[in-house]
Amino acid sequence: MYTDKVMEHFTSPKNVGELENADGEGRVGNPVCGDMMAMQIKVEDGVITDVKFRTFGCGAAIATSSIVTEMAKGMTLEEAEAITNEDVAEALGGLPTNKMHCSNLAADALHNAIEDYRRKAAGEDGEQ
Amino acid sequence: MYTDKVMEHFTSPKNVGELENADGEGRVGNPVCGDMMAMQIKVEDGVITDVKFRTFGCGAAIATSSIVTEMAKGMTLEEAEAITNEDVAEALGGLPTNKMHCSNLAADALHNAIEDYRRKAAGEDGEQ
Amino acid sequence: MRRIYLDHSATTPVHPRVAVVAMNYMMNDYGNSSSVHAPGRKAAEAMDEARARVAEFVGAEPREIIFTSGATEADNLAILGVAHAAGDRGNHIITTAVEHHAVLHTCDALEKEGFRITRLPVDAEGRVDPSAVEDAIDDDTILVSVMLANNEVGTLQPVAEIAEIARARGVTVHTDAVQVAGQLPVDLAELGVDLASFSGHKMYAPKGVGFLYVRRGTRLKAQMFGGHHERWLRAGTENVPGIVALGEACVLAQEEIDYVTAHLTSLRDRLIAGLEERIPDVFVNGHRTERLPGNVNVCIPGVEGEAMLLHLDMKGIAASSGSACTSGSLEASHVLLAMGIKHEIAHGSLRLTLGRDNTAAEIDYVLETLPPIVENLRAMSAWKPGDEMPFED
Amino acid sequence: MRRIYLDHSATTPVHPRVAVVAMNYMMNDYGNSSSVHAPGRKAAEAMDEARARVAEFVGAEPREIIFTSGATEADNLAILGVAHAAGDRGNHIITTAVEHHAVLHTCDALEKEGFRITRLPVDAEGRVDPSAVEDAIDDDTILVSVMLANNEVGTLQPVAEIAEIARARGVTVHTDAVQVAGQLPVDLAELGVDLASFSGHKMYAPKGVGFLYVRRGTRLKAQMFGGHHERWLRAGTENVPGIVALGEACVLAQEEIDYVTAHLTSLRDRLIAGLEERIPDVFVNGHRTERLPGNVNVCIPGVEGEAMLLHLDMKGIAASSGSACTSGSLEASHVLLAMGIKHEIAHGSLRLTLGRDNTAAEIDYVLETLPPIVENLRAMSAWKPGDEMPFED
Ligand SMILES: Cc1ncc(COP(=O)(O)O)c(C=O)c1O
Ligand SMILES: Cc1ncc(COP(=O)(O)O)c(C=O)c1O
Repeated sequence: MYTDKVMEHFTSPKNVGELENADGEGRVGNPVCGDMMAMQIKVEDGVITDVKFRTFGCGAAIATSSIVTEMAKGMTLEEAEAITNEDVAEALGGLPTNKMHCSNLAADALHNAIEDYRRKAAGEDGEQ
Repeated sequence: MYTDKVMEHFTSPKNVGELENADGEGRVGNPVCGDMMAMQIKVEDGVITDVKFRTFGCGAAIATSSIVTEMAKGMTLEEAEAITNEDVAEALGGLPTNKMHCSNLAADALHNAIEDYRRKAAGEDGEQ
Repeated sequence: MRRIYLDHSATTPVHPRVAVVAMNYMMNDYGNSSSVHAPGRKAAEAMDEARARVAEFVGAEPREIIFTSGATEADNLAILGVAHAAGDRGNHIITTAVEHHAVLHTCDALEKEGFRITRLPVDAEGRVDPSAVEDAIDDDTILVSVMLANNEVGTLQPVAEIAEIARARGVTVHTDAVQVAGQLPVDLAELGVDLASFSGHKMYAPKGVGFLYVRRGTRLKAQMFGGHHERWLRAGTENVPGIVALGEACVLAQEEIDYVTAHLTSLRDRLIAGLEERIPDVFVNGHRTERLPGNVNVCIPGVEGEAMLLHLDMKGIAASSGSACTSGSLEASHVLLAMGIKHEIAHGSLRLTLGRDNTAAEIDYVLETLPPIVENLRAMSAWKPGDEMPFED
Repeated sequence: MRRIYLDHSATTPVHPRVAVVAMNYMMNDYGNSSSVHAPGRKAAEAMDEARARVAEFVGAEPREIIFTSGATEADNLAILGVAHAAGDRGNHIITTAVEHHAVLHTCDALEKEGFRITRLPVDAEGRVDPSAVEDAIDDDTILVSVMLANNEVGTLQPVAEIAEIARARGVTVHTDAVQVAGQLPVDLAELGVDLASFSGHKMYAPKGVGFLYVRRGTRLKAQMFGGHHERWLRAGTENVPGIVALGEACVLAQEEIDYVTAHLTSLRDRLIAGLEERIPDVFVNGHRTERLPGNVNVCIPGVEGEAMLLHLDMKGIAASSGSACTSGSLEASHVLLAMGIKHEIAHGSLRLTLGRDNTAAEIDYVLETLPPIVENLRAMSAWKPGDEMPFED
């Protein structure tokens, strides 16, 4: 049911964990649907220099979380914001159709983290 | 589905054919149900001395026709009239339930033949 | 004793290549196709492949194939499914007098629910007139169900013509294609029907599996409820061994179809010619040419069907009769009666249906064996062909 | 790689002795049981014997056994069959919140037809209270359907008590007995139900066959129409190989039942004890003692079910999860939710269901393999048991 690429990221996920002093953090999912992701980013000069995630969820949820961190690292915020959930699924060689909605939220988590960063940055700017 | 006894009478039916100068003749069955029997008897001193049948019908129809002729031969008319369709089925070791109604008519054919004999005999008596 | 099986329209042996497949999915790859683990995934993949094979065999898309427990269920799902999905769009169904009971009795059940059923007559050769379908369609008509080939007399129906007429009027078309599979090529897309029923055990696959073709976009209501199987149209853990075996049987049938069609046709024609030559008063039921390659059905006046079958059986020949004398019902074949044959003649029908493994030598054995049986039974009969019927209706 | 199958509640391998029987009736004795000839009679006789064997196994009369394509069909036939035979006698059906979807979705379908459905709650261990059944019965009640054992958590229901209550009120009782067959002895006469569903593939017989027990005198309307099969209650050419195989599986199950019950119970208790010892925060779902001998179902907070299954699968262990994550539905188990378990915990359930061929060594392998998987997934999880839930409902 899962592609080799999905299984690769599921069994050896990249960038698991938490960042010290993250610049932005995003959360998506909920207990009812059974997939919950927390993603943190570090940003320098508008570029994502580090990403980490923690995920509670199925194979697709873990694999999408992992690959999106790899995709995002080194991207500008704008580039990262342009990643869609579909891009993530495609990068994994596809996902089962019933996994496309619930479990394919990693790009959303990343976008939330970027939004959080921008909000905080705006706040900091405001304070300066 | 049929007992050995049924198959025996079906494959080697006794008393098939027609009597010359039969004393009585009975017919039962119809084209719709698919079983039709014609039975003839010879009567001497109130005893059935010979019986023959012709049957168009299934295994049960042929076997019941055959065995009833064997049962009746040598019986008094009263004895033969007492034979029921159930007796015939029993003498064959039983019949499939769905054959009990349509195909188990040989005793009726015999009774019709006896009735025919009595009618004719009464007519002849009247003429004397 | 020599054993000659000539009842392939009733059921076929499972082909060894097909049985081996079933065996494997029973004992080794026995997973439930809904499971996440390797045995489950293996079952799901095997089923996907089987679906593709079946679809290819009948000229459909894999997603148009709904596996069922057999053709009775497929016929029921098609007819009840369309009727119960129709809502306000209508309540009139058109079928024919010669359908299989899986169609006719389902229509009877719908009639009791308030649906209106038209059962079209057939001609002496068992064919329905497409223009009668045209005339029968009205604004309430939701379904036309006409079989592709009759299981008793082998007559092929003009389903393509009927489908064109019905679909032009926006009416859904179902065909019971059970008897055609494996005997003649089937291309459902070309045939133009919306629904078609098939049965595994009529085409060298196991009993207990069949399928309904459901053309994309056809409105159909499920008749069995439970899991999410078969696109919610048919709940129940899938019969994986049966389904995968059916896939294999379709591949086999496709490989062999040209040979089988020719082989059956030649045996059929040899058998018919021999019977006509050797049995006085015999006549062939059904259409002479628009006919299943594997079907021989004759009436032998003056002889009752079951009596013939029993004698043939004692000589090792397995055949059947329209009279279905032991099958719970003792009535003469509704198909032969619909073709205008008298009861006493209809009770004397004999059906010999051929399969891929039958040989010309077997046919010749039948042609030697049957005539004395007929002679013997006729000699014993209470009436003779040609005579006036001495029994009352 | 070592392969350990612990998903026997999903499906079982066909026992070799049973598969050989199926094979024979596919390839050699392949007759249609309605036929007059020798192959047909052989099939009919084999089916009669199978019916007697099945009846004996469940404590019924042969004529009370109606063969179906599986338990989904048996559940549908029981529930739709009683409902559609009820006429003016009532339109209220009582069932429980933890039934299999074959029961629940059938009740949903009836609800759309206008029937009134009461779905009784269960306690934290998954048991329904017989007095709740008593309270729910009213003058309109025509059917109570309560499963004998739950397929997810293994909890046994007090069906005998419920049947006594319902039948005293003149209400027909159905039980889905699928999971019990082959694990515990079944005596339907003693149990006192009117209808009971069983499935072949849960008891080492093939997929595609099952049966419904119909107590003599029970009013039931057929749901599939066609031939005269199964006393007019279920049309369709009988799946002879499947049915005869099921008969053999019943004999086998009866022979082995004492051993199997004891064997499964000992493996189950070893597995539960080991999991409780080695996995922090794990807890057992379902009743501790009123439980299927072969069922282990636990929740492992902080871990999602499918992720566990995939890791176990890579270690050769086939298991399942209440989350049914890939089965079309992504919802948490309706059974666990009905037992009052929170969504995020319910998503972390693991079901290990034992079979006759499992060994203590296999259990020990699972007990070695699972804890590091859990630890690894918990380390990666976005929330931890004990923490406040950082995501919104
Ligand atoms: C309790 C229960 N009822 C019904 C079913 C459905 O039976 P089947 O798989 O034969 O369709 C199952 C298994 O899927 C089950 O566990
Ligand atoms: C034309 C036709 N339709 C339907 C059926 C019923 O199919 P099944 O035997 O798979 O129930 C049969 C065979 O019995 C048939 O010949």
